[in-house]
Amino acid sequence: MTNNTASNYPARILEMYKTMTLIRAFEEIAEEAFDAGLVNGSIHQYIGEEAIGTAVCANLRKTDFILSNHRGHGHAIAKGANPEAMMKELLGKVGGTSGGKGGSMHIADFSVGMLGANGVLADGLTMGVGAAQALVLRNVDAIVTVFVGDGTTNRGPFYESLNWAMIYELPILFVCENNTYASSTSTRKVTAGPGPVARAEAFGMPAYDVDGNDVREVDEIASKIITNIRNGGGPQFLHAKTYRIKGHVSRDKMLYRPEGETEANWKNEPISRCADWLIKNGISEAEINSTNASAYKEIRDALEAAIAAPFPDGKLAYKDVQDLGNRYLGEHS
Amino acid sequence: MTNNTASNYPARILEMYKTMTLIRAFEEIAEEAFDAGLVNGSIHQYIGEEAIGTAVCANLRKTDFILSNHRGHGHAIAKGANPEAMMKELLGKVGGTSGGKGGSMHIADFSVGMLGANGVLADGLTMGVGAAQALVLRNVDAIVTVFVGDGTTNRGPFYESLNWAMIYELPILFVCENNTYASSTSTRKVTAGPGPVARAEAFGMPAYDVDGNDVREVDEIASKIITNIRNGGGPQFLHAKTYRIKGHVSRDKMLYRPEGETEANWKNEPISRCADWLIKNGISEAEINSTNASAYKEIRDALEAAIAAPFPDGKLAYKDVQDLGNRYLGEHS
Amino acid sequence: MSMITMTQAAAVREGLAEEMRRDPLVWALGEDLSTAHGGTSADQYLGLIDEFGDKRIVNTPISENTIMGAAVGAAVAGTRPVADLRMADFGMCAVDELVNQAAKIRYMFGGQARVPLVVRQAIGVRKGGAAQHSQSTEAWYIHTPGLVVVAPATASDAKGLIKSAIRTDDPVVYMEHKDLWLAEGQVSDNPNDLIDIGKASIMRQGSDLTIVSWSKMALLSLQAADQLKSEGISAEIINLRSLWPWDKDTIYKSVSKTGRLLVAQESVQVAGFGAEISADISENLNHSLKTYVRRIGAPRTPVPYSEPMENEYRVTTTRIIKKAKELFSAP
Amino acid sequence: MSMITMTQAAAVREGLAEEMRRDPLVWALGEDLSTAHGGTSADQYLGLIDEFGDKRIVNTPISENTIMGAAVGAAVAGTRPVADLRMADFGMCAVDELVNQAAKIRYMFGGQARVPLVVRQAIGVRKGGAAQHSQSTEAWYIHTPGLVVVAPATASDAKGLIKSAIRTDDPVVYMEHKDLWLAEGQVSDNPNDLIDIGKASIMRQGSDLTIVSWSKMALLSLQAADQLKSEGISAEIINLRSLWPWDKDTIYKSVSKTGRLLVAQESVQVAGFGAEISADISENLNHSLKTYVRRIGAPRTPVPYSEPMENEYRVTTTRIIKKAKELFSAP
Ligand SMILES: Cc1ncc(C[n+]2csc(CCOP(=O)(O)OP(=O)(O)O)c2C)c(N)n1
Ligand SMILES: Cc1ncc(C[n+]2csc(CCOP(=O)(O)OP(=O)(O)O)c2C)c(N)n1
Ligand SMILES: [Mg+2]
Ligand SMILES: [Mg+2]
Repeated sequence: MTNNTASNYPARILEMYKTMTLIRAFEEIAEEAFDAGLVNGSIHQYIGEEAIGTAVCANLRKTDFILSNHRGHGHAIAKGANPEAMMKELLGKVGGTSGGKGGSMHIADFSVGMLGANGVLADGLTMGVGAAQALVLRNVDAIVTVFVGDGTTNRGPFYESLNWAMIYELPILFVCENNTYASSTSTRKVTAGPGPVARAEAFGMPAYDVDGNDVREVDEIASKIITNIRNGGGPQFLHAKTYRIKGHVSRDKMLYRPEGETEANWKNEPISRCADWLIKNGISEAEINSTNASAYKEIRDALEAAIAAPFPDGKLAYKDVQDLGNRYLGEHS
Repeated sequence: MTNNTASNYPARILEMYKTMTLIRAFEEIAEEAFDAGLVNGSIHQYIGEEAIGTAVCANLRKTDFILSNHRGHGHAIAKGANPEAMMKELLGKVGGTSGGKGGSMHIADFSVGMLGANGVLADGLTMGVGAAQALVLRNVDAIVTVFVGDGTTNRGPFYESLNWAMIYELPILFVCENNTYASSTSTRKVTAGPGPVARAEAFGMPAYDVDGNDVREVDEIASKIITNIRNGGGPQFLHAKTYRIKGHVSRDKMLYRPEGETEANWKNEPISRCADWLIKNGISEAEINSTNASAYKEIRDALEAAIAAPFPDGKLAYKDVQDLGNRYLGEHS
Repeated sequence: MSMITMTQAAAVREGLAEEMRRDPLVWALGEDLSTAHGGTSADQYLGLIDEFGDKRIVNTPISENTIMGAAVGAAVAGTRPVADLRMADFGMCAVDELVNQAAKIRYMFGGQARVPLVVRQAIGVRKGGAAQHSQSTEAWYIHTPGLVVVAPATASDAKGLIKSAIRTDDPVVYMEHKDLWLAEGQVSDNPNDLIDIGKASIMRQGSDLTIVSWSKMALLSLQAADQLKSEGISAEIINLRSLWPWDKDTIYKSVSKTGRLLVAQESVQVAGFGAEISADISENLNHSLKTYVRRIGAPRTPVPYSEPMENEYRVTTTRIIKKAKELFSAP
Repeated sequence: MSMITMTQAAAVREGLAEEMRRDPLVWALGEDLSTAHGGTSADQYLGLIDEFGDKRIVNTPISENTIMGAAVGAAVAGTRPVADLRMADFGMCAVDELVNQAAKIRYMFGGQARVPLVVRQAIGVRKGGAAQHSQSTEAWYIHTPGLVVVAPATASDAKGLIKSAIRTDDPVVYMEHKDLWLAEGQVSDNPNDLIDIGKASIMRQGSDLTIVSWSKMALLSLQAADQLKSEGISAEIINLRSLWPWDKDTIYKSVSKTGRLLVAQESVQVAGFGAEISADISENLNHSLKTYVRRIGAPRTPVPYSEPMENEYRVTTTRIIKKAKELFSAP
């Protein structure tokens, strides 16, 4: 468990600061790439929510699995996926995490336990409980974490998965990222009752609220409940309150937002909050600045590399479909 | 609201006794018909659960809607569907509630607000909230009741519907009939947490437990909460504990049941409990006996009539598919 | 009456608004319907909530099963809902309610009820949409008894068909093309102009070859006809618009004339709707065919993301032309 | 090795048990799997929980989305699940997880993962099953890139195919026929006897006509062949077994020989798999055909309940015979 009085604690938080900054840089530079017409599809940014994925994954091992959703860049980076390969994926280039087959919504890196972003809401949950079941069956000492948006807690599979996790006592953590919006809809208006924590508790699942913009708070609770899961404590639920600073998707003009809301929330965003704390706790401003600079440099280089990388051969479209019946894919001549 | 000290209260309960007995007779005689090979499909019996549908529907008006599930005979009779037409439906005869097109799992009688049994679990719930929405839109002073089994509370659409009902403040009653089984599975083993009431409450929905084998208790609470719904109180949830005395389906040999369980539960079945109370409260045994006799006679006559009724013309298979494209149904020549 | 230029998204919106004005029982439900720029960037519902209020333009939670199921229940209970699942890909989350309930209720209840609803589910490859945002599933619903399936190609189709879909008592799967939401076209402003479901439109008369297609492929086929013309081939282009029922009269007539048929579809070719048309024409028009029916469609692979693969995957005008010419080489 | 008589349900059970013995990563999940006589009356899992325990024979809640989704997740995470949705009708509740996830994961993640799972979804008209318990949806999954689809007709098929389905790394939709669960047949007791997916079986050699079918219709076609024989028509009966991929080599060879093809399917004929076979044969074997390909299948109506209507609806041996004879009249 995190010991926040230990002497290396600021260093631990600085590590998380680095990850958060890397994610932020990735999202900002991906947006530039999108605006420049380099991204074939669209992107969903994680800006303002970095603390959650970062602090949760800081408590996971490489052998643990995560399942993500459409807003998956931050989860992937936090779990250790390579940002350059991710940027190549966004640009549909050779060397992309999925070889250019998937794009932003289908980033996965199985080598670090990132089992995939997902374009269909809530499917990460049902697959997540299955992955946890596989770990149990294979007797592997690892756990699964599933990230789910607040809007998605109104889809049926969310509930089925919580029930399922409980009855089979699976080693799984559900992290609900409550950024107050589902696309253009304020989730409060379409979500009955006290909210996600109460819903999880209705299945007898231990559930916790956390300030998702405070990386240290998320770290502390994640550390505690993940240890608990590893020790056989069964499924746990973490409800992290945050705010989606950017539009839902790269094309979104956010006409539905009350004026001033975004600005107000910028004041609460996790990275500067973390920087403030670090500076108060012995990390120099210079170190912060150099962290920032190297994060942005890393991602700019990644974008350069992605731009320089070749496009895959179009004929790769016929690869990796399935083993059986490959003769009959009906290739265009 | 029910006034159980009113002088006509025993008469009210006697009415319910009549309905319960009619349902029981229907289920027993339908089983005979099934065993005699007269029923083309299979049947799901409501034996032991009659008090729930009876008392709930006793508090509904003809203009109110109910939506049922696969175990729908009791709900249909309680809502006022004609048992003879139902028996004809089971036998696939002319004059059946659905003209022989549907059979046991698709009994419906729109003329009395019975919007249908259903072969797919949980679909009555999502359709139910939509029907309630239609009533609101049409400004009709009526409510919707949906019956759902305990096993079905683990399907996602159950939750979606509860959330939906709450956010649109619909005039709807959910009745969960907890007969402890889902087919051959003991639902306790696959249902996490405290159960259906806690799940409903997690959406902020008022939810009540009731002894589903006590017709008076069900009547009392149904009366209260249905009045509440009519007065704009929004959705409510009733969790009725009962027991499925028969097998899941007419073919079921119940090999999975602990010995003695059925017998023990027979002692608690609602009809004899109701008869005992009636006799203690001024209804003569003779009246009870004649009620029983006339119920069984009515259903025996219904079966006779169903046997005597002709089969529909096979070519009716091509009727009532849709309006558009009728030329191209591809009739067998 | 006059013709107005507008996008297809606006054309559907106009059609819906006209029907909502005409009939207070018509209403719409789906995710992000009530916000400007909500859900998709096409503004299919822009402003409707201001005119009709939140009881008739219903912004729903992310609950596909219930969006579809509630629409069925509301249809059975006397209203005429338009349920928007936004994309056919998400429509997969509500196949049960559509196929097991909407399609069957009238039948299995012996005609006691009707299910007058429209399900909007956009189809088609969207640039960079990849595997889960670019699927075309019309063949599934054509295969499902009880359902009507339409797929507009032009803004005029879009408006006329949504209006007819709303007015029919049958459940209609209304499949727009995501790539055409912002395509402009001429649309009648007469609220009584409908397009009959089941009636194809002949976009171009021709004598050597019939190309039957729908949705975006009808527009590509029209382009192909231009090129073919310059090469001396006169192609008749038929935009089906309605996929079930489909306009056999018009197609039989055309094929009887040309003797050659190519079906151009954007969806996966294997077991796609083109197979049905091909089989049907073989069965019913064999004597008129100068050569066997050809099909073109997507390969049997998921939709890839990266542009070169996406281009490899797509059915293009060039590929349609190439396939069309095959009908003029040895059978 | 010897042949043993058993029901198809038992044959699948044996096949599953053998694979579970061979590979500890194979497991099964679904509703009512752990109880004697659970779920259906066919006892498809009878006794397996005693041998393999409740971690490998997993009785699930009624949660179709999660049965399917968990199977996908567990397959990706290194196990080989067999998910039983019991009937294709209930499988409609899990189309999303099957089509959007299982079928695409390998592809959209660029080959990083495989999804070795089997989904059991029984098809076919069950006596009195009516609209929601008698559907055959194989055409949908054949149309879906990434999926393999098999449909056994005999007990031997049933065992050999479940074993191959479990061993392949592709997701396989395994579609038993409800009416055949209790049909008996000869089955090998050799655990190494598999049936290759993609290989059809020629049930009867013939020279005048090829009848291609699958599942229960293969058995009816065989009956039809007897009758046709007595009328002087020699029909070759091909039991496809595997619907995707289908054994084009065998069928092309047969049709090249007979020059006549009838496809007999139990599912709805419109946009059914028969349409694909018909279109494909027209495209590839047109020169060998003495007459155009015929299809027989169910009408485009939901399945009715009452016996006379059900009989009207069914594809029967008599109807197959009648259709087969059409291939010998003009043209
Ligand atoms: C099943 C399904 N329905 C709808 C969509 C379209 N969609 C994509 S993201 C989104 C909003 C998700 O909101 P939330 O769960 O709160 O996640 P957030 O985007 O806020 O991170 C919607 C409606 C989808 N991808 N899948
Ligand atoms: C979606 C779906 N899954 C599975 C089934 C098969 N099935 C029919 S009834 C039943 C059990 C239902 O249990 P419960 O909800 O408790 O109702 P009960 O039968 O006890 O009244 C099952 C699994 C079905 N009809 N629909
Ligand atoms: Mg959100
Ligand atoms: Mg039950």
